Amino acid sequence: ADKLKVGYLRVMDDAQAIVAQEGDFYKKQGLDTELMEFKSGTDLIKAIVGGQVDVGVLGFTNAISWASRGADLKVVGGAQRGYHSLLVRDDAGINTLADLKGKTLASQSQGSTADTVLRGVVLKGADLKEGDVNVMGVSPAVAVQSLVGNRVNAAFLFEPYDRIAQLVAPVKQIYEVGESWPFPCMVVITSGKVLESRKDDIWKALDAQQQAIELLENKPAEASKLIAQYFIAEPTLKTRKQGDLPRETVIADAIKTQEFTSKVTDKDIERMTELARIMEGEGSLKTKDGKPFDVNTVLDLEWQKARKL
Amino acid sequence: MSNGTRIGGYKKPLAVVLAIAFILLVWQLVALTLPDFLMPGILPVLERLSESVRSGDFYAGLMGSLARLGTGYGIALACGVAFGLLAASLNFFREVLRNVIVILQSLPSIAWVPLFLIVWGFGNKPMIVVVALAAFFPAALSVMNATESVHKVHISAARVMGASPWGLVRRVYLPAVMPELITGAQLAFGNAWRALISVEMLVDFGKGLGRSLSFSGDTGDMTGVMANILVIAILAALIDQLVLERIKHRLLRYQYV
Amino acid sequence: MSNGTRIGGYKKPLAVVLAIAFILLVWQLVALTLPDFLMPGILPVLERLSESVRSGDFYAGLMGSLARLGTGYGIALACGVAFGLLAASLNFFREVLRNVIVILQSLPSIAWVPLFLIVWGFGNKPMIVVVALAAFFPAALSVMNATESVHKVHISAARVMGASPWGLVRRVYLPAVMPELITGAQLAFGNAWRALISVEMLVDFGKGLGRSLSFSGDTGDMTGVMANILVIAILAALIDQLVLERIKHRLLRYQYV
Amino acid sequence: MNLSFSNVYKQFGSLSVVDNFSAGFHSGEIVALVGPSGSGKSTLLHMAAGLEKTTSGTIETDAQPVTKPDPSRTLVFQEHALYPWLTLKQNVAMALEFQHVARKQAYERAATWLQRVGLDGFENYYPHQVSGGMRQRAALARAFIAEPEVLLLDEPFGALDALTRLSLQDVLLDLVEQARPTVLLVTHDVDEALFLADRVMVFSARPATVLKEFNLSHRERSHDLSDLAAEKREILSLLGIAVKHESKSEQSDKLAA
Amino acid sequence: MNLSFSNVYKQFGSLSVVDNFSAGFHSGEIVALVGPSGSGKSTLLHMAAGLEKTTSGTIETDAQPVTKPDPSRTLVFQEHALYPWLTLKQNVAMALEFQHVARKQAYERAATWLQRVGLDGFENYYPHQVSGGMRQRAALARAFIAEPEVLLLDEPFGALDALTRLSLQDVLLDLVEQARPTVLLVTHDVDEALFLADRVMVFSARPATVLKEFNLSHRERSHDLSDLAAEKREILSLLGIAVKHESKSEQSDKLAA
Ligand SMILES: Nc1ncnc2c1ncn2[C@@H]1O[C@H](COP(=O)(O)OP(=O)(O)OP(=O)(O)O)[C@@H](O)[C@H]1O
Ligand SMILES: Nc1ncnc2c1ncn2[C@@H]1O[C@H](COP(=O)(O)OP(=O)(O)OP(=O)(O)O)[C@@H](O)[C@H]1O
Ligand SMILES: [Mg+2]
Ligand SMILES: [Mg+2]
Repeated sequence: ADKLKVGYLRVMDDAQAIVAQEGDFYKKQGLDTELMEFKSGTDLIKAIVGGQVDVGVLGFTNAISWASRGADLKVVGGAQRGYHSLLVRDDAGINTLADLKGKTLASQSQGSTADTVLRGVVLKGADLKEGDVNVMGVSPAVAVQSLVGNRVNAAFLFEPYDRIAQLVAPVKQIYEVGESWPFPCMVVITSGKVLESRKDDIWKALDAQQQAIELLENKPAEASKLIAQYFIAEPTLKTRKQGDLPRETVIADAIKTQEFTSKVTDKDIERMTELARIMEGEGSLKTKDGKPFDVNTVLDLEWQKARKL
Repeated sequence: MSNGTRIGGYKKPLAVVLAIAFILLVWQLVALTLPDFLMPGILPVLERLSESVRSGDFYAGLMGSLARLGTGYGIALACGVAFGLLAASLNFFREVLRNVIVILQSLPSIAWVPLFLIVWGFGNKPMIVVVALAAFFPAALSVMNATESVHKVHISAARVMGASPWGLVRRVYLPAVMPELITGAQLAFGNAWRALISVEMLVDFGKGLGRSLSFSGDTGDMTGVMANILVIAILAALIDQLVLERIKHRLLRYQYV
Repeated sequence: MSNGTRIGGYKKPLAVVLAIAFILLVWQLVALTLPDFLMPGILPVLERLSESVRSGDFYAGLMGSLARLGTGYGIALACGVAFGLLAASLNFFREVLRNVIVILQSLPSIAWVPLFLIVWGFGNKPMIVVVALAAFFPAALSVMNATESVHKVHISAARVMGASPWGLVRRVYLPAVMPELITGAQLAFGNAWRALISVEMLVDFGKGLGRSLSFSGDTGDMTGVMANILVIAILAALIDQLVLERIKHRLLRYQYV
Repeated sequence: MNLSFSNVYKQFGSLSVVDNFSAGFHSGEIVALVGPSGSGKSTLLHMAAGLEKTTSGTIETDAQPVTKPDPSRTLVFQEHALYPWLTLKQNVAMALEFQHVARKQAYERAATWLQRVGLDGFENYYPHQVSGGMRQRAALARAFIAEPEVLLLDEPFGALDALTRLSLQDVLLDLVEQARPTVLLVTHDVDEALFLADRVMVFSARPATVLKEFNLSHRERSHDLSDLAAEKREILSLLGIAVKHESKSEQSDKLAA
Repeated sequence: MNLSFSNVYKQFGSLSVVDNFSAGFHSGEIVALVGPSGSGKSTLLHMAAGLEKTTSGTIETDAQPVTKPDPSRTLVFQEHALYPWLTLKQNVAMALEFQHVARKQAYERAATWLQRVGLDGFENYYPHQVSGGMRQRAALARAFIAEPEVLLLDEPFGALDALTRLSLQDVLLDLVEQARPTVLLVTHDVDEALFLADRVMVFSARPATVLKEFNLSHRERSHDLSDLAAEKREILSLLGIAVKHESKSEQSDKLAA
């Protein structure tokens, strides 16, 4: 059979895709897969639209902003619930979200799911307006670097970078979006064309990822061994207070904080619709007829129905 | 003594207009063969443009880009001219400096971005430095080369007529290097503009035309992509033709009569 | 009749060597004043380079970049020369085409990236097209301009001597346009190289020097950033000086005696 | 070969350059054409060479109408028309190669001719490596080597210093004696015309008409022109110059006109 | 003003250009310097102007050593030395402006002088808009306007056609009659030397030494040179030209040497 090209981002949210590859879960399903890394969801979605990648695990805002322009995309499963924390430097004098006014904050590139949530939910919730906070879009690694080098006052981060930052930089967490506004951050996306022609393969991939999720949820230490080198290049991490920690330990801890799930619930769909309204407000989502975007048009949840999740 | 088939007079503006019409035609034809979300036609793009001009978003991006361009280009021109004139007074070391510039110039200015981001962190500063760097090299090189190519007989003639050193600089050196200086400044502008758009596309900070372009691309908004491309192309052409060419015609009047 | 202070003979290579030494010296001095993670010195960077050369990573990136460059540049040169010669046979429409090129050229080639990515999706194709586009414009323009500036008296002289049309093309037109063609090809190479690195930094696909540079930047790996910058600078200089300059000296021998 | 003009008119656009010119020229004869700058002398030669069409009237060689250039009618151009990318020998040989003479033989004959015009030792120099006078000599060799039956010389000795000029005049006389071509010689130098020509035609200002023709074929050729003092005075006065020292104001008036 | 050379030697590197030249020149006198190309005539004038230092020996004006250029000693350059960015009037006026004459007055006097050399109506043309001969006239006006006491003319009439040449010679004679400067005139044209000069100095090939001096101050000036036929013949033979028709082989030998 044809190779199935799976796109992923080097973040904990995509751990299921990586574990399924490293733990040979795809292979056990009889799939010949190739894992392709992307720097951001905005890049990965282009590859799915262009047909260079068959299926990817990424933020769902990418899917709806492209679908609203006419691209044929389908969300076929869930992956992870949003866990994004706001870290501030100890010396920045920030204790609440409102204190961010006039400060510099590292986020992800504009248009990404994290950035949309940051602007549309987090900052808005604290009554901060566009321009109140100096937001810059960088890669998570650079965000950590910037915190260490005191080039930003705060960063909006997710695992494992959130954990790494707390270990290596003088920072504290003042907010965690998963606690106050849980949302289906990462989903499995494919194009309508692929779903039509290779439905079996996609479902097999979803099955494999489901197994990977079980491993992540139940045996984080084992899963950590499979994926730790993806996030920390050196075998140990030099921390500020705990000396050198093995990377597996750091990653296992990070896995534990995550909530992986392959089911998209009705509550999730509500959140998605809410996010779609936020994006329409921002202008990054626009339907041709100007009507509100219906998220159901990109959902294809047959797999989870068939598997009775 | 050329082939003599160059076009003059009223035909020149006509050719420009036809060229624009040709480009728009090709665009519209491509748009007709591709689905809308891959390539919108001219009308929706113009609508989008007028909409964003009305909404004010447009100005924020425009002003951000022009501020960076102005600062970077201004610094580069001033430093370039000063550097070039200073180097003219050196002898062998000038040749070394010229080679330093030639070597550094072979590096695409965008390649400096990761370095500057790490050294200065995110913000306007590394972007402006990249723009300035892109413009500095051609400006400095052109002044350096121009001071060398002043005709010896022009200097001798002024000396025979009793010119003072300052009179020599003001009335011979300066007008003599002017053509190359202006060419250098135009070249520098092209480089600065390219560097600006690239760095704005690469660095996700502040408002700017490049950033707005890459954002449109990231969200699959082809109408936005085409609108931004249009603005970038028109702006470059306007600045070059209306501002730089005017200054050139004014300063080098004698070449155009 | 220049000022006569240009440097010749053995002093030219000396100036290049001193220029390189000067750059390395400045780098090392900056490295000494900044912390290691902001700016490594020369030695760790060279170590990193030799390490990556040994590990083979280096070749994958190098080959990826060179393949894109070669394909894009090759296509651009071939199309540019053909287009330029074809345009030479047109009359007024040539002026229109020239303006089309001038307008499109004012757009930074990187600005096409979002468009091409959407139209062709991720992959080598949009990158190669951007590189080719960046090189096509100067190549085509130089050939177009060159065919126009062939001296009329050179053509008349050949006709008086009884030249056949093909003899005229081969023995007069071709050698006459050669200098501008080569200048255009060198300009095109510079553009192609810049576009390649930018597009590789911007588009996260495949292996390449630009991607490796931006990856180093994203992961805060300054040693990697400097190593990549070094490779990019050296490679551009090598290709330009060793390959293109050689071809130029061979084809334009008569200008150098 | 006899060359004849019958009622030749020539206009460039609305500018009338030659006005009803009729004349016959015969084998072995040197006819000098003198006249003010811009009067249309070069245009006459270009028409005879077949490079320009007449507006009306015909030009014939031995009763064959001239319609296009032919190696039997060779023109030495007023401007420098050597190919910069060829050595002097290759330049001269080109006249033969265009007529399908084998390269080796062409080179040998070219070397012989370069020797005759005093350029032995400079065969492998490029035009830019030799002086203007030497280039002019090579251009003459290129014309002579094709053994033309009609030789059209447009100020061939203009760029030469007195010594070289005299020696090349002798080369020309020698050639005419041996091969007996029909020679039309445009010159500004009345002494030269008087020394070389069998007939001198004095042209008016544009449009060119013949003011007077002088037949000198009876006299013994000599640089001592005292026998021709009357003719010289008349030619100069036809050209608008009074021989005696005139009052300044009249002079300036004439120049300003 | 008297100009005197005492035992002047000049070397460029190891190239000896002037060899023990001593001579005195007096107010109101025109001395023609003739000699082969490259013999060092221009170098002599440049030294007299103060633009070049002597290697040994002294040059004095009225017992004052010449060390630097001064408007009282004006040089008209062999090459075109007008400033392309100034109109003819501005060019001529510049000679006065460098001596702090007010602009308005300088322009008025410049216009008068342009009229004297037959350029009225062309005051506001740029050099590239007028013919070579007209440029040469403007250069002469620029020299004459400063009312120099020593006038150094380096082939001032070389680029002119016969008509203009004769008329400008008259302008020069007129100027000398009125202002009585000391005139050194380098020329290739023996007839011109014989017509204009009070004395003719014939130089050898490099290094320049005086072969012979002819004093003509007794004769009435006339274009009819039949009285000076003997002198002409001698000068030409000193310059290496036999007047009578020589055999070709000897000629070529001489040229090739
Ligand atoms: N191709 C052309 N198109 C238009 N006008 C031309 C062309 N060639 C020559 N002329 C015009 O024809 C006139 C005569 O030119 P031509 O070169 O024959 O003069 P000439 O007698 O050779 O002058 P000179 O002695 O200065 O060489 C000039 O006014 C020139 O501008
Ligand atoms: N600045 C210089 N440096 C080195 N050599 C020079 C310089 N100026 C002149 N020469 C050399 O000195 C010699 C004499 O030059 P000069 O210009 O005085 O000759 P000339 O008699 O004026 O010749 P022409 O009649 O061709 O103008 C030439 O061989 C020239 O190459
Ligand atoms: Mg002519
Ligand atoms: Mg000279």
